[in-house]
Amino acid sequence: MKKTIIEIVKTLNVDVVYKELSDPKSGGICVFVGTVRDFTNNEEVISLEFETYKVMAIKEMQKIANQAIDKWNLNKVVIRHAIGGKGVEEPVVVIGASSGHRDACFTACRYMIDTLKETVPIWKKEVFKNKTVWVSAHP
Amino acid sequence: MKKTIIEIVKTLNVDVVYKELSDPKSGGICVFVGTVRDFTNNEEVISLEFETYKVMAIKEMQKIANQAIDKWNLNKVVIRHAIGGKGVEEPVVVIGASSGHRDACFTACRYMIDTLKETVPIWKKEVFKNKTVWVSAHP
Amino acid sequence: MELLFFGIAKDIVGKSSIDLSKNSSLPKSVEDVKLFLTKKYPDFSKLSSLAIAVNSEYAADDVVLNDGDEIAIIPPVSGG
Amino acid sequence: MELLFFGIAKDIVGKSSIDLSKNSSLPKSVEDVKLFLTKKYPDFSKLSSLAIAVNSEYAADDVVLNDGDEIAIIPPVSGG
Repeated sequence: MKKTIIEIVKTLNVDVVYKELSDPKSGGICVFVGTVRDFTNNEEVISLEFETYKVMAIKEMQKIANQAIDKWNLNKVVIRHAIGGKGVEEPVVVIGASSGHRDACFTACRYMIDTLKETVPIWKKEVFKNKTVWVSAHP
Repeated sequence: MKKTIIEIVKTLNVDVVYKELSDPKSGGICVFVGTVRDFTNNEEVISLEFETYKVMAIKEMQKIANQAIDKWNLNKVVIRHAIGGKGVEEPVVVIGASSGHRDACFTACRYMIDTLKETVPIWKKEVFKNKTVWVSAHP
Repeated sequence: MELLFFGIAKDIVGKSSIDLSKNSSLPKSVEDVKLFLTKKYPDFSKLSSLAIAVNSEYAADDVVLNDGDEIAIIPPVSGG
Repeated sequence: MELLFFGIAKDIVGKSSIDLSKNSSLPKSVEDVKLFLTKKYPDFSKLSSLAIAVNSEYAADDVVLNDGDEIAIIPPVSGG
């Protein structure tokens, strides 16, 4: 069995993640799903557009998974990010960790989403009614 | 739309929880699933048996959900616990929170599972090959 | 007045409920219930904790009981 | 030597890649790439940060470049 699933996909299916994280040695599974919010700073969001430098993004996501497995002795990890256009309520990222006890999976899941947002080469453009903005590009 | 789903069920379907937590005002969804581990203190677990004082358990679960919603301004909450016999890898509890930003849903989800384990009248018996043990009953 | 037993409490008592309505002296408080139980079933003293719910709410020792109350004996919970 | 542009970097340059093979003087280090870009496209100076990846690994300013390297221009990431 592969311990990690690392993917960049057009369409995220969040329902499969539990089967992927299920493990006889696990007592806890923690999953985070990032979704598209309808408003940013009181401006209505039409959609988000994601693009990536895929070969590097996969490498960086794999590093994060490996670090988390080493640090918290996880049984299974899933990191799956969507690219392309996503509308309100659609999932854009799924991060999951499965571990013997719940402390490890909560802490690892939080670490992985925080680190993904800092290091993985994926870019998000917010599409508003009258403009588009690359998130975090400018100070 | 109901903000909380509080249930005690025979069979847990974890795949529905995302649709239940999905919300246009949410940027993050955190879900914890407690599952049956194959070993406890190096002893092989055959199954877990859960029983509950249902009317009170539902009340206590609702209190936890309400506290979390008030404290972290959650958009949606699911607390669903299984009863009866559960084999290795089967889910026994699903806790989910949906919020504007990820901090709130992670913290709330952790708070809810921790508090459930302290206050909700549900009892777990570990079934080993040659004995059964009510968990936490004795010092 | 009915006492309900769950988990290990049910194993200790050997049944899931006791109807006290026919008893000559009903317990007057939550504390009375605990004294009654630990006296009649010494194994209750060995538990990590023992809580009582009155009409499905946790109740402190000094809570006064009424005839129609549903009293639940709550040994250490272990959900999740 | 190819430069790849993503996100806002692609908007600034107006294309997703530049082939430097025909240039007379190739950048010798990651720092050279940054100097080349900020000089030619001043908008790069306005970004919150600017990182460079060489062959799909983050590379510090002093990393030396070779002819066949794939150089990616990484403006502030914003996944998740």
